[in-house]
Amino acid sequence: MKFYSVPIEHREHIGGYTLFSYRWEGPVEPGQFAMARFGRFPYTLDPLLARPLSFYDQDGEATSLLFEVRGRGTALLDQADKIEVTAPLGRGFDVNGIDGPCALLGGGIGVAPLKILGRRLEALGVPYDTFLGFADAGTAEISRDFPGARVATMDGSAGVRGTVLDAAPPLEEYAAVYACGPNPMLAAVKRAADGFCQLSVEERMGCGNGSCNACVVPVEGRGYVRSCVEGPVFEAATLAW
Amino acid sequence: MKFYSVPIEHREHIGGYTLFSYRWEGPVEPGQFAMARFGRFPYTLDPLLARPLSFYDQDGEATSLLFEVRGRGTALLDQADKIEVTAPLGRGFDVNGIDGPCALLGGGIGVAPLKILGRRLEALGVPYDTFLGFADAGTAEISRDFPGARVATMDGSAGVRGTVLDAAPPLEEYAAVYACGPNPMLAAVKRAADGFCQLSVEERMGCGNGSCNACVVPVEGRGYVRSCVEGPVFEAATLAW
Amino acid sequence: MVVRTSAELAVELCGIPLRTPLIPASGTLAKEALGEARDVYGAMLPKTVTPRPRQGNPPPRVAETPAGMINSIGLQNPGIDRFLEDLDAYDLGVPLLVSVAGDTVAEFVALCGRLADDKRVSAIELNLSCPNVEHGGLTFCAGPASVAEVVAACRKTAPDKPLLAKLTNEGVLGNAVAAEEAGADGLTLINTVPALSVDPWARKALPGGLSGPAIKPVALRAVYEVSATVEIPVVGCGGVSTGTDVAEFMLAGATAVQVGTASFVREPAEILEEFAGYLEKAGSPARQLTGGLRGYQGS
Amino acid sequence: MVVRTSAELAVELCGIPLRTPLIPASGTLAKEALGEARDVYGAMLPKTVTPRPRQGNPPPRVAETPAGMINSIGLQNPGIDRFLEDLDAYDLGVPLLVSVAGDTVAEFVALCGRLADDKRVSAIELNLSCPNVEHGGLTFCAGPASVAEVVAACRKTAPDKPLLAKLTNEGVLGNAVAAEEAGADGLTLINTVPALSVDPWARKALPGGLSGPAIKPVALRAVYEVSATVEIPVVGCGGVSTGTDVAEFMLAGATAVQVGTASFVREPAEILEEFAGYLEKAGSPARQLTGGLRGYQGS
Ligand SMILES: Cc1cc2nc3c(=O)[nH]c(=O)nc-3n(C[C@H](O)[C@H](O)[C@H](O)COP(=O)(O)OP(=O)(O)OC[C@H]3O[C@@H](n4cnc5c(N)ncnc54)[C@H](O)[C@@H]3O)c2cc1C
Ligand SMILES: Cc1cc2nc3c(=O)[nH]c(=O)nc-3n(C[C@H](O)[C@H](O)[C@H](O)COP(=O)(O)OP(=O)(O)OC[C@H]3O[C@@H](n4cnc5c(N)ncnc54)[C@H](O)[C@@H]3O)c2cc1C
Ligand SMILES: Cc1cc2nc3c(=O)[nH]c(=O)nc-3n(C[C@H](O)[C@H](O)[C@H](O)COP(=O)(O)O)c2cc1C
Ligand SMILES: Cc1cc2nc3c(=O)[nH]c(=O)nc-3n(C[C@H](O)[C@H](O)[C@H](O)COP(=O)(O)O)c2cc1C
Ligand code: FES
Ligand code: FES
Repeated sequence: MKFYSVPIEHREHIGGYTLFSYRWEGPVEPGQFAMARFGRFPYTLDPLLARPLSFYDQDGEATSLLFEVRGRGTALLDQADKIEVTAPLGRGFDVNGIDGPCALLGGGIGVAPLKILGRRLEALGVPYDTFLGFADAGTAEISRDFPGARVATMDGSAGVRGTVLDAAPPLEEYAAVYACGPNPMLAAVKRAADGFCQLSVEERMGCGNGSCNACVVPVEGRGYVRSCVEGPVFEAATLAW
Repeated sequence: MKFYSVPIEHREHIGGYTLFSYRWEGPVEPGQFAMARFGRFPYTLDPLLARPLSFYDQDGEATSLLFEVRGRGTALLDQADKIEVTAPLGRGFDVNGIDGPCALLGGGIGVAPLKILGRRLEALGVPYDTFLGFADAGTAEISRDFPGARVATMDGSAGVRGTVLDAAPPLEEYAAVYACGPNPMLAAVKRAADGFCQLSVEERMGCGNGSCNACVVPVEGRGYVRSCVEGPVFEAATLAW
Repeated sequence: MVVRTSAELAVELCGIPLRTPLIPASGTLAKEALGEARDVYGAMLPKTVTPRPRQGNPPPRVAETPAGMINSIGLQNPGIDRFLEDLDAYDLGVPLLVSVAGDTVAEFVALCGRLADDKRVSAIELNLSCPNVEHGGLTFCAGPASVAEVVAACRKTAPDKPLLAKLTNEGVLGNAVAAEEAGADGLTLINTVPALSVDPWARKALPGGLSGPAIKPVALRAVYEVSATVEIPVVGCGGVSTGTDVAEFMLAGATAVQVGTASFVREPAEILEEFAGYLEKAGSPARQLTGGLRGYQGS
Repeated sequence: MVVRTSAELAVELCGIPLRTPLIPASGTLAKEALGEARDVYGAMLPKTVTPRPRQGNPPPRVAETPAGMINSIGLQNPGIDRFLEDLDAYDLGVPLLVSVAGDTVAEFVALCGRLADDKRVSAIELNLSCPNVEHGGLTFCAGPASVAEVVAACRKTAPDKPLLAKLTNEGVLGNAVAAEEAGADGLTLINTVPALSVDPWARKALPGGLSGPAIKPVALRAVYEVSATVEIPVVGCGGVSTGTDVAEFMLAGATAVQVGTASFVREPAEILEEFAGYLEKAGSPARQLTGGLRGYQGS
């Protein structure tokens, strides 16, 4: 896999997350991701693999990523002045032919791909509502980057108390539902939505380009399918969850 | 082994070598070394081990190391803002009871322990002459840090043409001979000196504190002896070379 | 990055000319990622194929370890029928090797039968070693007897196709000799090393095969010892990540070298470029490196 | 750095109470470096001793590999006589284990005879696995039969000393069962993994044993599979470098854990401190970790 070395131009810590950007002009589809590494091989061999991160935003000049430090991979990225990233990978959200209002649902760091998705919908003139769920007011801070978003927190310290679905009206009202977050949340969204519904799944990845068969999700009638090439965004109905 | 994290306060490239210093007050004996690592474990696992470097100088406040980039270990050290080092290790040069003039001979990066040795001899009021051998005028630049040193280069581009021994008078003139450099040079010094002669040897090290038995040199009548605890400085006569 | 291939880089493996000694390790380069394989590899080698489709193991299928990764994919593949339908997608204008695995000797034979007369296939790699798919609790390379049995049977079925036996590290010397005697034309050493990753917080473990730089010295040892013993060529595999790694495997006795895990974290073209740089400095064409160690370092 | 030992850290190995589950791996902690061992280790374990002094292999004796190192020390040691004279230097106020190796069964027996009645010695580790010293080209743990022979003979000679059999990874399950049946009280898994380092510029190679983080997943697999099969306690060894590594080995089935290579690049007290931090967060005393995996991650 080809990696590009890019200097981090801007870095900000918002609530529990890190937002950083580098100069790259795109294009990128909402929901696509990059594999990111702290340094060029073999700068670190622990971890050895790159980490998948969704594109957060792309304004034609700068590209940004938003991430949560979970383990060593993201901890090193959080310290880097320069990172190694791939070109955009995977299949993003399908916004073709959608004209009614859309619902965008994000859980925790699953907000990441919704910013650029909202930007795309605006460009297309498609109205949308954003609903974001977090553990607490701390992590919910990122919602200030989503003007008009309705927020839920599990501990009730910001917005309504409960999950992201508690902040949203019945999903049938929407022509399309787009969601990203932990698998249990995605499963709940799948149950709640009965129309066009797309979910961005998170599976552990080895390569990001279809080569290793690590990142599979079960798809109705097709067995395990690689989420890095056929996803990470899937039609909810096709997922055999 | 215990490592201390120290910020590099000053860094300079002199000829082919890197000189850097960190704040540490000593004490250190001339000829002792530290194990040095680019970052705290597991910052890099390639290389995994720390590298032995002689103490170059110690003025009671700052401690400096001088090194040549040879492979990945030293290349990483050359980039570090902060390094991990151990306390002084090994047995240095024995200057007790020496009153006549001494000869200090360094070959290439083997000049490293001679600076602090000279400082010690000056403090003791023992006169000495310094002879330094290099490949060429480039690497010989470090000799400007050894005022009065006589220099030889293999290509004749600085000082006399030849080895360090070509720059020196017969070694019998000296009460003590101290040398550091590549093994073939040390063997030549051993042959040329017939009095008190101490050599600082360089063997590949695993631990630096006697634990791994990697760094052995053959000693007359005693088989292989660990150079990290019983050396790196040995009486020339005891080495079974 | 495009490295111009040259006479310096070319090698020959079992009579097959390769324009570079690099081959993708089976199971680590997908059709979708062939773009970066162009002009880099001397041959193409897709993921192991089995008689029927396999859906593989449930995720998570990978875990990381220091300088390595563990995988437990479970040989997910579309089965030989579908594989052969799609085979043209692997045409990179270089020889195509096909890796096969069966649950029984008869299955190996059936697979070789399907490939024996396929002009698109330059050689067959017998995956005798995949530690993820168990047959009576053991793999085909659990011992010399079963290695010999499979290899001999495949040899008979595909008399004109070069056969490479791919082995694990455990028992490699005995198995290598058995494979050679049974008629293998070459050996691929090594497959992943059985290993376990433990998540101490979730208290869960992932058993699987270890690959990546961590196993390079183990693979080098296997290549060194086996190539000193057998006459057939050895393809090195395990942790190859840099141009000097390629040289190390060839010096240890390999005729060609496979790249797997490293291709997930760097561009294979970089490895080839580094290797070309090594050859230039070393003043030697690739084909002259094989077995070129001057002896042990210590002596 | 001093970690206060506590009831949380204590474990019991073959009836020997250890105040922490950490033990230095044989051959990786010298008398000269005992300072940093104080208050960290639950037992002391010096380098393997043989009947007569051994001068070991010529240098270079080590080489580095990704996340690991290769050593070829050749069991340099002063021989049992001199070793016993100096034994008091290893007194850290914790149980002392002694590692022995012979060229023949008779030598193993002679060594155990010297230790059988020595009150200073709490247990004997039989180094059946050192890949550097060859006996007819093979090591003592080349197969179950020779493992059983050595262990049974030592068992008879030192009936009252707990005996740990230290094994290599190759063939570990069969050898472990053989050692248990022959009367071993415990097992140490694993010794270094046979490997090779190649210097592509000098064209020289250093064969030896691989240790360090690179082999951790291989050692974890051995501990997991063996401890699920035998009844006697298993001491984990191989790449332990962090507090969570200690937990991983114990969860996989180890009763205690040895630290080797990592002690060259960090202070063992840090590892113990991290482990104590893990125990606190996990809300479990060390002795309750052993074998505490909840099942495979994938299932
Ligand atoms: C398509 C996709 C897009 C993603 N986008 C974002 C994003 O925009 N922002 C963000 O913060 N996170 C995102 N993630 C999750 C992110 O990749 C993980 O948080 C990250 O890999 C954790 O690495 P670590 O080294 O910090 O943690 P580790 O210590 O490696 O692991 C912590 C946890 O992360 C998961 N994990 C470990 N390795 C991998 C791997 N190779 N691939 C995926 N998950 C792994 C495991 O569940 C593990 O328990 C995305 C994941 C996917 C698949
Ligand atoms: C007591 C002592 C004092 C030293 N003092 C200095 C000094 O002041 N300045 C200086 O520049 N160099 C000094 N050296 C040499 C220095 O340690 C090596 O140059 C360095 O380890 C090379 O590491 P590398 O990763 O850059 O190169 P590598 O790529 O690892 O190796 C390049 C060469 O360095 C040698 N080497 C490799 N690993 C080790 C190791 N673990 N220990 C020792 N040598 C190794 C080998 O001969 C190898 O061929 C000293 C060595 C010793 C033993
Ligand atoms: C994700 C993954 C999938 C693999 N699948 C196969 C396979 O299908 N058949 C096979 O023979 N080897 C398979 N292997 C093993 C590799 O071909 C190779 O032998 C091993 O990974 C060591 O090489 P490396 O360290 O360069 O990866 C796989 C390895 C990985 C990492
Ligand atoms: C330098 C060195 C010397 C060793 N000497 C011995 C020895 O004398 N006896 C022995 O049983 N194991 C010896 N070993 C193996 C270790 O005890 C241990 O089994 C192995 O290194 C794996 O653990 P580690 O990865 O924590 O180092 C040695 C290992 C190293 C690195
Ligand atoms: S991450 Fe490798 S196939 Fe998807
Ligand atoms: S370097 Fe380990 S004993 Fe000297």
